Amino acid sequence: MSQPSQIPQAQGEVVLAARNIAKSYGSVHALKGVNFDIHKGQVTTLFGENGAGKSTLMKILSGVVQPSSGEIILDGQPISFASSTHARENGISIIHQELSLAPNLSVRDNIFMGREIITGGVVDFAEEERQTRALMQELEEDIDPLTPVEDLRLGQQQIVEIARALSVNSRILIMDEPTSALSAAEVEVLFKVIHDLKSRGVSIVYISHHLEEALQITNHAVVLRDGNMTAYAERKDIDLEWIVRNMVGDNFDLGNPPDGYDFGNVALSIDNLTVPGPSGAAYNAVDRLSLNVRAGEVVCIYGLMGAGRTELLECVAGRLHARGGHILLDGQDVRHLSIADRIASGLVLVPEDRQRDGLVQTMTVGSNLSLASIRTFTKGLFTSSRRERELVGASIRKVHVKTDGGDAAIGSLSGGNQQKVVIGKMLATEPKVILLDEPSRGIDIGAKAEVFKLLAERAKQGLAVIYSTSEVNECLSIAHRIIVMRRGKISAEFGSDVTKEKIMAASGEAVVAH
Amino acid sequence: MSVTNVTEKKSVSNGQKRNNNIVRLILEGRAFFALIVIIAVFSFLSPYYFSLSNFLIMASHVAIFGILAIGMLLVILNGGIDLSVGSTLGLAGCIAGFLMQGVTLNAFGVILYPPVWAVVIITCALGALVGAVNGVLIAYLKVPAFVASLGVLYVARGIALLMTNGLTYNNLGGRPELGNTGFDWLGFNRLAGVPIGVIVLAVLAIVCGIVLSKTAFGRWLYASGGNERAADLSGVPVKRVKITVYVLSGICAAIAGLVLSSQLTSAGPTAGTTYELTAIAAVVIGGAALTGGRGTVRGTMLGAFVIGFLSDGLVIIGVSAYWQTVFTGAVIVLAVLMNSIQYGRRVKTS
Amino acid sequence: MSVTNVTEKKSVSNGQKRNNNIVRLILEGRAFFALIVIIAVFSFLSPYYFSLSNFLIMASHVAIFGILAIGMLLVILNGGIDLSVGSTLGLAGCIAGFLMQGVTLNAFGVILYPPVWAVVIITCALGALVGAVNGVLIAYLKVPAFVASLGVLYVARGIALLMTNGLTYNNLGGRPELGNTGFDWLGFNRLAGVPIGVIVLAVLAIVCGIVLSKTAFGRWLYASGGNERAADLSGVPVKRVKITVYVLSGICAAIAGLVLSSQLTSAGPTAGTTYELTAIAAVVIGGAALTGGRGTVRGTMLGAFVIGFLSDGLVIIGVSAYWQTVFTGAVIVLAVLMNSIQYGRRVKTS
Amino acid sequence: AGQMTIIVNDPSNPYWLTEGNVAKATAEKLGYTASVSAHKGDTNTESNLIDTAITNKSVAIILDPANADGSVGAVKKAVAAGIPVILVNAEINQEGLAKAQLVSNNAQGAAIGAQQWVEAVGDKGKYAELFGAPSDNNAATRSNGYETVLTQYPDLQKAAKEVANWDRTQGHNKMQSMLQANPDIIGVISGNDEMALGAIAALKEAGKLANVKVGGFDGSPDAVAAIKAGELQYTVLQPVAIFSEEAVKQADNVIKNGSTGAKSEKQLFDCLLITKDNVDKYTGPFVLSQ
Ligand SMILES: Nc1ncnc2c1ncn2[C@@H]1O[C@H](COP(=O)(O)OP(=O)(O)OP(=O)(O)O)[C@@H](O)[C@H]1O
Ligand SMILES: Nc1ncnc2c1ncn2[C@@H]1O[C@H](COP(=O)(O)OP(=O)(O)OP(=O)(O)O)[C@@H](O)[C@H]1O
Ligand SMILES: O[C@@H]1[C@H](O)[C@H](O)CO[C@H]1O
Ligand SMILES: [Mg+2]
Ligand SMILES: [Mg+2]
Repeated sequence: MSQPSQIPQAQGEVVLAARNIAKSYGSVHALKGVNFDIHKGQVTTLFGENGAGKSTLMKILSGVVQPSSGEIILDGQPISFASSTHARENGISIIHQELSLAPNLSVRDNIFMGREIITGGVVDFAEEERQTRALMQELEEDIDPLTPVEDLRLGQQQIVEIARALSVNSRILIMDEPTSALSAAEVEVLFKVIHDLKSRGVSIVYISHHLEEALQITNHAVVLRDGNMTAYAERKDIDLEWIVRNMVGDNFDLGNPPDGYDFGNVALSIDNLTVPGPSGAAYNAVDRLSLNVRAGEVVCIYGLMGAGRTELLECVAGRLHARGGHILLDGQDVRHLSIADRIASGLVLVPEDRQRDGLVQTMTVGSNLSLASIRTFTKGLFTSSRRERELVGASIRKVHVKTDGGDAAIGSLSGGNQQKVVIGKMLATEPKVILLDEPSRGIDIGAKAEVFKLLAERAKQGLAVIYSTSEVNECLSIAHRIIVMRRGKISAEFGSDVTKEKIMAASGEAVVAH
Repeated sequence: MSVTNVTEKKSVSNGQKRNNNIVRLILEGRAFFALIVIIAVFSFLSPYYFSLSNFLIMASHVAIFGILAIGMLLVILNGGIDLSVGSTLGLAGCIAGFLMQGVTLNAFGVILYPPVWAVVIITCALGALVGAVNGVLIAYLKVPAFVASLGVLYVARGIALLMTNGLTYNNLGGRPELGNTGFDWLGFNRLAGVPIGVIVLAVLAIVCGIVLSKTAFGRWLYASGGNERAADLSGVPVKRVKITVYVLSGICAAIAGLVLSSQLTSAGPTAGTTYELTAIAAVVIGGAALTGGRGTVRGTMLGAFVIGFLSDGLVIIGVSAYWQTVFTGAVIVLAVLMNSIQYGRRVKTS
Repeated sequence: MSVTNVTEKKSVSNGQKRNNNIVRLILEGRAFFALIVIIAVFSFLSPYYFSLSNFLIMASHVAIFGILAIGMLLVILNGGIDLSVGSTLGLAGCIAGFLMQGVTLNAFGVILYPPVWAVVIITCALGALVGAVNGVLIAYLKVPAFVASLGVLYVARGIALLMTNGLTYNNLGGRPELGNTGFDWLGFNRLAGVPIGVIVLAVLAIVCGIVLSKTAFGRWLYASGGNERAADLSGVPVKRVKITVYVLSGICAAIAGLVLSSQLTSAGPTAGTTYELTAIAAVVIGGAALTGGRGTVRGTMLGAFVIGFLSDGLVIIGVSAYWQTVFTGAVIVLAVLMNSIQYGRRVKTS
Repeated sequence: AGQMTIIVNDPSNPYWLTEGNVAKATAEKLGYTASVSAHKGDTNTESNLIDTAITNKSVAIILDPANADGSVGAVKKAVAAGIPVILVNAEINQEGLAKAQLVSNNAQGAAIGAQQWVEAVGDKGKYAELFGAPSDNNAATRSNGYETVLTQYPDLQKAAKEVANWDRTQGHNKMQSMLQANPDIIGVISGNDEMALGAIAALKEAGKLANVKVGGFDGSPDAVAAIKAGELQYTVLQPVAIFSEEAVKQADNVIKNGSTGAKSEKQLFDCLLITKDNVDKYTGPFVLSQ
């Protein structure tokens, strides 16, 4: 692995630098001596596979984690951050990859958590609320500052995280996958904000697996691989191909929808399905929606945040109750079946929020992977640990989880690898119909290609795939058919030959020319 | 764990009022209906129940549990639990009793009779100390709250027994010639007709309510109870908050001990046995979640009054002791259940 | 809530053995050192402590708490709590006592004397029923476990008092001419020198250990305790699991009630008061997390033995009752603390 | 004729159950309405119950006090409200408050019990003692009474003494542990019957009941059954049925005539010995016909 011996002198002074940073978790060497510079008023993007060490490096730079060795230099002076508060006092703030919000508190209280505005000994709620409203306006989000965070959808929660980081007015802002749950329109807004911050001299570190998106705003690109820095370049010297090559060693293409076979019968038929909005809401989250998916077919559902995709998929999977309509699996109505029975009949969901709905944090990687298929390795009364090990081993290989093995704690995996575990768990049940709600959240391009390949293979064998995403490119490279949802209804339907612009237009998004 | 019972969560999620509609505010209180029903039923069954004097007496009974429950609420908001409050109450009473009897300093051959205000302060300091032991064990030594406070429960009770040798301190009234009278004032006197214990409870509840809803500490408490890691990352001094709540809980227990021993004009080492369960029940009936981050003082007070008004009512109408036990259990469950029914139109999640 | 104490989490995270190294396995037990220290200290202080016969007697005392603790472990793994086990124990004993005295059927003018096996089955069924009430309240009516089981605690105790009118059933030995002898066998007899209570405990512990580590139910339990929503979406029948654990906890309490009343050859309505705290303490000392998803039978058994061997040891060396209280508290905390020190090199997160 | 409030300790002990039942029956016979409630040894609960009795405008309170010192305040409160209080079974450490204190003569009872115990056990060897709840004066009174008699026999050696809080299960477990340390004891003397019955179960289990003699105190129905079965040597009957009835009668006197009619406030009722010789005279709970 060739570590660039000299970091090219780029334009813009270096405000924060990491020198020879190493970090080990027991026997895992997350970082192996990394150098990294942050330039004043510019965006530095950090690319790398899942588990490459990106988040670890950012946690070190923001004082969340202490390095095993190495040095942090702020404005030319070595410094060591005792805590994230200490780093924040030095002008560094971070948007974490995994949300770190208190669900019981309102948006306002989360944004000012730990930094309450005090006047006359008490918290100045009015002022906090005013500032929150201003932030929401800046981010063009219609979120009431007094809504409890637990009532927000994932994407909105991510907006709150972003707003919190912005509210600090720091000189250095680290964003670890800030857009993984956002749709294109919101990403545009965020980019506007980033431009604005840059012009005010704020330095930004940006991490994303949405590579094209990142290319739009970056000034410098750094690639991490296995805890080493493997490449550095300025914007003018790089393109998508460069990133992918440096990240995974090969050029990758997400490929095309699988072909060369005929679809089977209708595997899943949704008929006039209505799902109520959140309790008390006047509208329906899913509104008399009908959709048929055939065996072997891959259908993508595109939509803006709040289009109702999650409600649709959760209702089909059995988590939410429908207000009306039918859900037929192979012609059988499953509306009265429990989630477990639906899984047993071959209908499974990969949920959107992996921390809340996907993973059991107290269990190992292996137990998580095998959780939905316990019946397949139960003989009589007892589970067979041999058959379980086989199943876990196969899953780890198939979805390419980077882990010590099935016995590792789930919390020790990088974010993307945790996501792969959630996908692997549901695929291991050998389903007939799989619903995936934003499954590519946080997984790297190589892994995404692997997942697509896997889905394509299974589709050829007759699996029906329903895939919800906020990335148009993903739709184009996997789906036979693209459904666009808007306000609980299907607003358009396309074949795989559609253009990006058409999809976005149908979703109600303004098409922005890049 | 249902995600969709949003209405309820909102209503109890934190100390501030979001809705100025008084009627809704009251209706949202988890235990409110239970309390109304209890008052109505007993007023119907006994001619003595529905009277100001009885309400004041019952309120002074509630005061003990209510004061404990306020401290317990803080701990529970933090996601912890404090099983030691009953013992701390007992120990605090004994310390107060010990001080009121006069402290013999052998070295000087004198007996000191500290004035009542000094006794009150020393006793509260002792409660704070017991709380601090809990806090340090839990925040720094990472002992689970249940175990730490269970251990402290035994130790505090044992110390109270050892220092009194199982006996009870009597005649806490003090003597005028010693300048230490006034202890029984707390328990016996009334201000504008209201027993002092009730006033103490009201003051504590109001202070606690303000702290929770208006101060940074209140925010920190709700934040670290809701997501400790997030709070920590946001710069909330989570350890300090944790220790503080246990200290406050200890102080509340000490105050309850003072009020109780002045009501009884005696202090025994076994006072307060199993009161922790009642205090926890009051907090939970009042809508707080044992997982932390959710709960209000208003709810907790309602919870305490439900328990107190029920048990006194059962005695007043002359229900036998066994049936009292049965009713108490049933009402505790019903009070909470009623709330579920009230918000029954929750979307089922499975 | 620290994310990085992975080592420890692994060690207690679920029932399967991942490490065949016996030494490590033993060392990992949270309460193991505490137990060793207790045995060592008391063996040093009293010549009578370290003997097989004493260990067996102590084990038969542990049996009662241990059986309760097994049921409690299941509930706690599920993220719940069952405060009603002590009352259920008492009620179960009374039912057994009632049945052993003969059931008078007035309509037929006969007295039925059910054989012992029938008494055992009926009593266990009653325990299951009490557990099912808890389970339904908690799983379907969404009453928080603490409140539901606290309510059931009172109700079960009240029913036991009402059915016995406060009196104790005596002479549960049965009579040969009625064909219902053998009840005291449970409490009095020994198999290969081992008291039956201890054997019952061992069998339950082994069965429970196997269920937790080798069956789908065990996996479901760990999963739904760790993250109920995720478990639900993975096809785990979370409601069914929840009800089942409370039913099992009720059955364990009934079994404990049977063992206790056969040890005493009598059954009183107040038996088991406050045993729930001891059972919970055993589970927590044994390394389980009250938040659910973490804990093992092995740890729980160690926890129960720590408590039992300690309290009997204090009696054997003749420590005064007050000091016993102090020591019990201190050791409970120390036992858990020792574990923290053992795994002390955790990475700090803040 | 009004409400009479009867407050006992804990009706799940047959002793206090009888106390409450007899008092209630007597009060009702005299034309009062009566309710029995329980403080379970908690002075706070006791104080609350007194408040309730005041609220209910009770005409008299029959109270088994929770604590010799700790109950003084509660009694004062009732007296201040003008309600006569008659204490039964246990005393408070202040005279002149209650109209009467009717208790069994624990010292006398302990003495006759200890003498009978020596008769059954013999005058040399090691023995163990089970002690009641330390918060109850009776525990110490009885223990001292035993001590006074037994120390007259120099060859009797008290090998162990444990607090078992009047409770049967605790008596059982403590007995088992004491047996480990002292396998060679020949007798157990207990502060009440419940603890003695627990000890008997432990001795049975250890196969030692034939060699170890047990004596009780209270005269509870279970103890009487154990005497019949030859498992318990004797028990000291506390005339609870008698003084409960008497307490209510004196309360009635106070209400009607302003005085109890008894000579003094403290009235001791002598205890009676029950052995297998007179056990047949036990005609009802805590009643021995002369
Ligand atoms: N707390 C931990 N304990 C053990 N290993 C850890 C821990 N945190 C991270 N690691 C390991 O460190 C490595 C780097 O993880 P990191 O989270 O930095 O990856 P990442 O580049 O951010 O990946 P992703 O794109 O998936 O977010 C991974 O192998 C991961 O398993
Ligand atoms: N007609 C409507 N009027 C107002 N708000 C609506 C309407 N329809 C949907 N919403 C909002 O959108 C939410 C539906 O969100 P859902 O999570 O299903 O969308 P999604 O398409 O999955 O978005 P995401 O990409 O964020 O997951 C509702 O809870 C509500 O807040
Ligand atoms: O006198 C009574 C009885 O002995 C009872 O068994 C326990 O409490 C005492 O006060
Ligand atoms: Mg990451
Ligand atoms: Mg969605």
